Amino acid sequence: MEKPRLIREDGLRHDGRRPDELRPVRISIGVLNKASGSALVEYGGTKVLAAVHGPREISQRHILLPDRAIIRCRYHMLSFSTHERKSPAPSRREIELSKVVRESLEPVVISEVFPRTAIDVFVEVINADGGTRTAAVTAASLALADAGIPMRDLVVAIAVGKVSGTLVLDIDEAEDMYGEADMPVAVAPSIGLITLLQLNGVLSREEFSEALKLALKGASQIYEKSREALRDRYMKVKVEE
Amino acid sequence: MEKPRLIREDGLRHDGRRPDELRPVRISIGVLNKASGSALVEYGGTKVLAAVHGPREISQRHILLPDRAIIRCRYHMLSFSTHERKSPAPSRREIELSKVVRESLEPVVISEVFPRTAIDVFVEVINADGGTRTAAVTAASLALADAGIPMRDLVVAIAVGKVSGTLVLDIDEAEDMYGEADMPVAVAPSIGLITLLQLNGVLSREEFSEALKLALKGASQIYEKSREALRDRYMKVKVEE
Amino acid sequence: MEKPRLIREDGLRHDGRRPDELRPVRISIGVLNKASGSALVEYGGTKVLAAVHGPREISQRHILLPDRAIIRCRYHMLSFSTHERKSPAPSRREIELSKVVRESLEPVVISEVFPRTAIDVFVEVINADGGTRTAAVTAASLALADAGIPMRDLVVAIAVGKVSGTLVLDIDEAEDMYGEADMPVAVAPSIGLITLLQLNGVLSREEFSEALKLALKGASQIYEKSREALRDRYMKVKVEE
Amino acid sequence: MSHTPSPGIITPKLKANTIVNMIKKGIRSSGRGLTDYRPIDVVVGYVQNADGSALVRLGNTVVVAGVKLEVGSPYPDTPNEGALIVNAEFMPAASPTFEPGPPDENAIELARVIDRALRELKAIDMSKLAIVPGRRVWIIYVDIYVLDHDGNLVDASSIATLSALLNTTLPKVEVDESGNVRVEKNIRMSPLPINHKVVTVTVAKVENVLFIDPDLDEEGVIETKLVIAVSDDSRIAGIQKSGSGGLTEAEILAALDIALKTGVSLIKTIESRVLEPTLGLSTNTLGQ
Amino acid sequence: MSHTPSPGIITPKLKANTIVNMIKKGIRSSGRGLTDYRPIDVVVGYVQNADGSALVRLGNTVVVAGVKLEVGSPYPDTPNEGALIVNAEFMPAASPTFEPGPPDENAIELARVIDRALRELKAIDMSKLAIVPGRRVWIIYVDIYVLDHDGNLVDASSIATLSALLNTTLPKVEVDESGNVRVEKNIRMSPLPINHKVVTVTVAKVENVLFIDPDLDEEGVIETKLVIAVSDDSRIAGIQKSGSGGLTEAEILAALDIALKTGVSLIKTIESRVLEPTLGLSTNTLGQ
Amino acid sequence: MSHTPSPGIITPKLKANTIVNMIKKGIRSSGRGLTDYRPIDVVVGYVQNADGSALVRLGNTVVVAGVKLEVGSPYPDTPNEGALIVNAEFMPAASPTFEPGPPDENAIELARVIDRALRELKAIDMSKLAIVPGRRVWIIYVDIYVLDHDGNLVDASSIATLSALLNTTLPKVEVDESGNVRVEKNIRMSPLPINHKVVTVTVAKVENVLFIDPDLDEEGVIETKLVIAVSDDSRIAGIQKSGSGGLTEAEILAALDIALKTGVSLIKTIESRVLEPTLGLSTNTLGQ
Repeated sequence: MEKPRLIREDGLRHDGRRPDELRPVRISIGVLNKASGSALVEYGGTKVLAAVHGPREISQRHILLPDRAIIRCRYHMLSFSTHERKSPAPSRREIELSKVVRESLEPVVISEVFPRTAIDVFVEVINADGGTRTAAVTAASLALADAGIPMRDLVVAIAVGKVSGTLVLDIDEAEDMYGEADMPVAVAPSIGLITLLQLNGVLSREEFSEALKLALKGASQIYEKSREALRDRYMKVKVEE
Repeated sequence: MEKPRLIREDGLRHDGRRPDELRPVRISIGVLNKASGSALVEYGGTKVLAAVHGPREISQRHILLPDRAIIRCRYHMLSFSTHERKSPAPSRREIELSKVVRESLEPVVISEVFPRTAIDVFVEVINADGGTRTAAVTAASLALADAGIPMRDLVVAIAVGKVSGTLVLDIDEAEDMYGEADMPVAVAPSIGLITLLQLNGVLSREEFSEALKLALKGASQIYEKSREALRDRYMKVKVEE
Repeated sequence: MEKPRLIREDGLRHDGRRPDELRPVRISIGVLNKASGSALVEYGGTKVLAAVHGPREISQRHILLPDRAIIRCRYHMLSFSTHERKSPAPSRREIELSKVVRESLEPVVISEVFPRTAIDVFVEVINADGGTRTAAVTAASLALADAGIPMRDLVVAIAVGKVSGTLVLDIDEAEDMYGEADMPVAVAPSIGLITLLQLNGVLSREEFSEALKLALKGASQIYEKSREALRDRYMKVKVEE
Repeated sequence: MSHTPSPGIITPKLKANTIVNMIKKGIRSSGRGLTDYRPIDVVVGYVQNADGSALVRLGNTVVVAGVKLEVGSPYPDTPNEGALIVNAEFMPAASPTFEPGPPDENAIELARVIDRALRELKAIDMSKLAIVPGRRVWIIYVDIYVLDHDGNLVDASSIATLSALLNTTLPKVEVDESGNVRVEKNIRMSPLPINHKVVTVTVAKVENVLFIDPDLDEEGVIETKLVIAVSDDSRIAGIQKSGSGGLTEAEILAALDIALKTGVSLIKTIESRVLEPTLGLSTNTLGQ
Repeated sequence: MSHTPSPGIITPKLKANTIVNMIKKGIRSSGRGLTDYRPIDVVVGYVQNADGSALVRLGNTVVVAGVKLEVGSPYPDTPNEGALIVNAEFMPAASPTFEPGPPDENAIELARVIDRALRELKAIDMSKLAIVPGRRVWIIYVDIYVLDHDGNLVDASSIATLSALLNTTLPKVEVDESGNVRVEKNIRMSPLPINHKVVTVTVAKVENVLFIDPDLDEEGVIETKLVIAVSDDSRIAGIQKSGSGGLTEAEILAALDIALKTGVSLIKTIESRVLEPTLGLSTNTLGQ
Repeated sequence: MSHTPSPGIITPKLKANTIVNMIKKGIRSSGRGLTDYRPIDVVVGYVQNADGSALVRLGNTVVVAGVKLEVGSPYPDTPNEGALIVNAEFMPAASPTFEPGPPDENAIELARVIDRALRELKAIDMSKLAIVPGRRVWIIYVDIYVLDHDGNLVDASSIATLSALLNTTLPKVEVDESGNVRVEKNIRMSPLPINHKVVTVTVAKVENVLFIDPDLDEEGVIETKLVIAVSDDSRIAGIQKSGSGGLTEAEILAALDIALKTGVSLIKTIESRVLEPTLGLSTNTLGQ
């Protein structure tokens, strides 16, 4: 990929978006048959599938906990989801993101209801165009809801970046690769908790607070779309019944 | 290995065999001391050792079954058994053949007699000159018999190939490498069941039925030799007793 | 490293030592907070840390023994401890030395006192300048004592080498690399048992017995220093109490 | 080591009996016959970053296959040809019984069966895939991911593989004077050169009855199955008996006849789905 | 797969309550305040065979970091720059709960957080690390080993990493006419070129109280923590929220202010420890 | 991690006592004395595809060793010499207690002990194994497989290794003007150049009695053993104390004397078996 001009003369971004504009967001819930819950989430060209199995018993009994369900999470990229083919062995990046995505879900799952069980979350990145971990969090949260897991709130996530000196919402791969900073944020809006926060890049104190505000603004739009998708899903299920 | 002329002007094969002729078959039963049963089978230059341990308890209890013994099988090549040295790590080919050999034995082992146990079959390819999986099936079947495992029938196996347009029995490595098709077949002759069938190559419908008949003909010769070897073995044991 | 002149004209070694002279030995006991026992042992530039956890229960129950504690031991080199960076994967050398070090400790640990438990010994080579396995044995033995594990005797170890035709005590890396033989020896002096003996190189029968005597002489010096270090440690602990 | 598998999610005895009895009468759930496939959906170009891709639904079974083209060194014995590498993974999302980790023996067998059929039939014209003859060639990675498992994974994977290959285009390459290769993925020159099309047809056996395209419940009752690769010119391009049972000679020949007939028409169906513009199918979902 | 961790060595309920109550009053064991670090010892040059090294004690936490320089090939997209590879291992010696084996997710996260801070800040001047431009460059391996675990491994590791890098010198290299590189490790030419210094400051949260440098007992009661990388010029060079809880927007901003203030002075402390001759510290022990 | 092994198949107490009592009287099963080997069979050339091979029976212990020669790059510090790589595997066929999988510590120790003896003695003349000096040399892979385990695997493996090396021949090689090497495996030029022959003699200890070649039952009662590599010119080419016990200085010296005496005559036995035509031994079985 060659470096595009990230901020054009008219102040818009290389794909024509305003700095605070999301890419098109598409959400489908309940797309899989054999999983307890599932969701397919797209942020522009990024396409992520999340599936939930459980709560269930597992053979590795020794990792279970007596007073709550454990969450197990795997963030995984299909080999052809990236520009260069990804080798099938788990990368260090995937191992880190599996942890980071799991920890973004822990604060909202009411795990005490299912002691001695595991809730398994499998994230598959089908196509990667920036923001795969944030799309993963949103998809995982919706898959948990689809599986009927009780939750304190939905968690939704979005990244803010700094490109050519400008803070921009929902960066794509070109902006991530050639920009100065990438800051993914996950939030449970109704309970006011930020459950994932990473900064990959360098920001001043002022830039950071501005960036965080921009992320929360974008997240609230994703939140609305997510709730809408859930509403549609449940109504459809009801009608089908 | 350079490509030999596979079918000579006189219609015979590169090693002088007729198209429907087996290589010399040698069978030794009970060759190992510490295994429950064992057999060494040679088809020409191909030499395969099979050993059986069990029925026995194993530490991986969770894979055992309540109503039958499980069969575990490993097809493995010694590093110096092939032209190029084989790396010690299990290859995808070895993993597939372990399954295929196991599934060729499943229909004849009366596994219900030993619930909650494992019957382990270890196949070691000592020298590979074509037909290692078929020699492996024959050897494994004889090792099971030597171990006293009750069986519905012996399973014996042989490959048919298509070389230079001709269907030939018991192909060797040169014929496999430079031929058009390789079709290994395992059969339990007395109960009329084909328990392994693979085709690696392209055949017409007519060629296939002809090839299958040729394989069954070759298998019946291996079957006779196998039963003879078992008879010899048992008589010898009796005499020694 | 370029080959130094190993034995100088004055009969001394490349670093000025006499053939039967040890490098400076430094011993610190109880250097770690979270381990049951620990010791840091230096032979010249070689620096080895040993830590003991246990006796304790472990999750791999099936390897425990009903009548004694098992000893588990890992000899491990930090990646930057050697001239060339050591890859983090366990080398065959590390696997062998883990066994050899464990077997040097087995005869002195009174393991019958703690049936169905594991005593874990972790050896970390921090800097390698020859003699890491012998420093490891001494450190491990002191860490066991520091952990309060009952022992029949301390085990201490030292290597003898043959360089430029001369038998020398406590060889360093240059002497190991360019010398003719390396012979590490571990001994429990009070009970008169040699618990580790390896010879890497070629010796005549006469050279061997001379080398063994030299090793035992060196070991007795290490033994004195070890007991001194233990006395200091216990007195200090008592004073602190 | 391969071992006798535990039955995954056990089909209750009563249900199993019902399934077997219906099959013996030639009837199956949703009314299809013994030699009918379930409905097939194909969405090609599902994955933007792949050089070719297809999402396939076969009933409730969902498979995505993607093709990546990389510049690499040829095998020493075929210096002027491209190379093909086929992998398959059964994703844990697809079934509560699938574990994350490297491919197990079933996934490896599936990939190798599909690989052999393509290879033996010379389905791809490898001689057109040398870039710098003897030195740099196209390596074709076909990666198959099972996303939802409702039975017959081999046929669904073979359909996805053929569709993804038909969807694959070669990017522009430039070779400088010292032989370095530069790929411009944004400029697409030509489709992947295909000599032959091939699919597998899996014929299942229960109590001497043969039928195709078993769903997951049916797989719980079958004794064994024969996977038969069928080429667009009605030849047999590979066979794999799979499962713990056996077949008679007559059953094998009957299975072949079913496969040859079904396979050729299946290839035609796939061709039309791949080449015609997608009607009524959204790339926004898993092809539902 | 990442899974909810089991509590390691469980802090008894009563003790845990005491810790929380004291933190809420702004008091901690050994009398330090909410934004005080435990005593820090730094021994540079601890490992003779490393090209740079440091042993760091942060209270009872002990970490050793070493730098190895190897001649290697550059990354294709930065042909004229050196490369940095950071690894971390939690040694089983350090805690009864650590198992031998390859780094787990916590060690990988730790290494990646430190790696990213160095990389994003361009802390090392990689453009000065080409040996034969386009072909041979210095590969900098930073390996971090946790030897004793009494909490706050990230900050202790980041202090050890910075100290080891400041202790690192480049050996003499000779390049012959055909481009072969010969390294003379015995002759040291110059220190590693450093543009910026950076440390992490970990801010922990329990019941809405923020504090830094949690020890192991305190880690048993905290809900979550924010690891903040702070540069010598007071910028934020990386953030990682870690742990199963969440934070409010206000808490995050407050944590940042604590980190910026503490981090800059911590860097000064490290600089003075590294550059001044070591006083009263023996290399014969683990820095006690 | 190495751990105290579980006793494999436990020798019943009574039988163990009998074995020990007999050894103390200098008597062993089948009437052999303390310094007698069990019968030794050697079949060289057992594996057609190997460049050298031998099947060895030592009593009921069976080991096959094979040599493969590959063209490869020399080690940087010995650019004009071949290289030797020794591996050993204990096959699960050989004992109910052996598990399939990569070599465990016992197999690794065995291979390394044999490797060191060959290497330190310069048993193979590596200087004659360069093909294109500095660039292409012969890599000698010795792979040892234990097929039946009735004790004393090290000595059986060392006999098999020596026999296989003596059976090894170098194929014809052609080097073209650009330095490419072409091997013609069908044309054999000369035997592998051997400087020295070496075998190990394992001396076992139980209650202060020393004896050689323990069988499996005897291994169940011994305290420790000393593996001593002996060269054809009566030198000690390596030692490895193995097992959980210890030995006195006097015991070690006594063991050495036994080994030196036994080893030299063992080498002669092997030479005669390898060089003379095989009498009465069939390659059709495992050497019985």
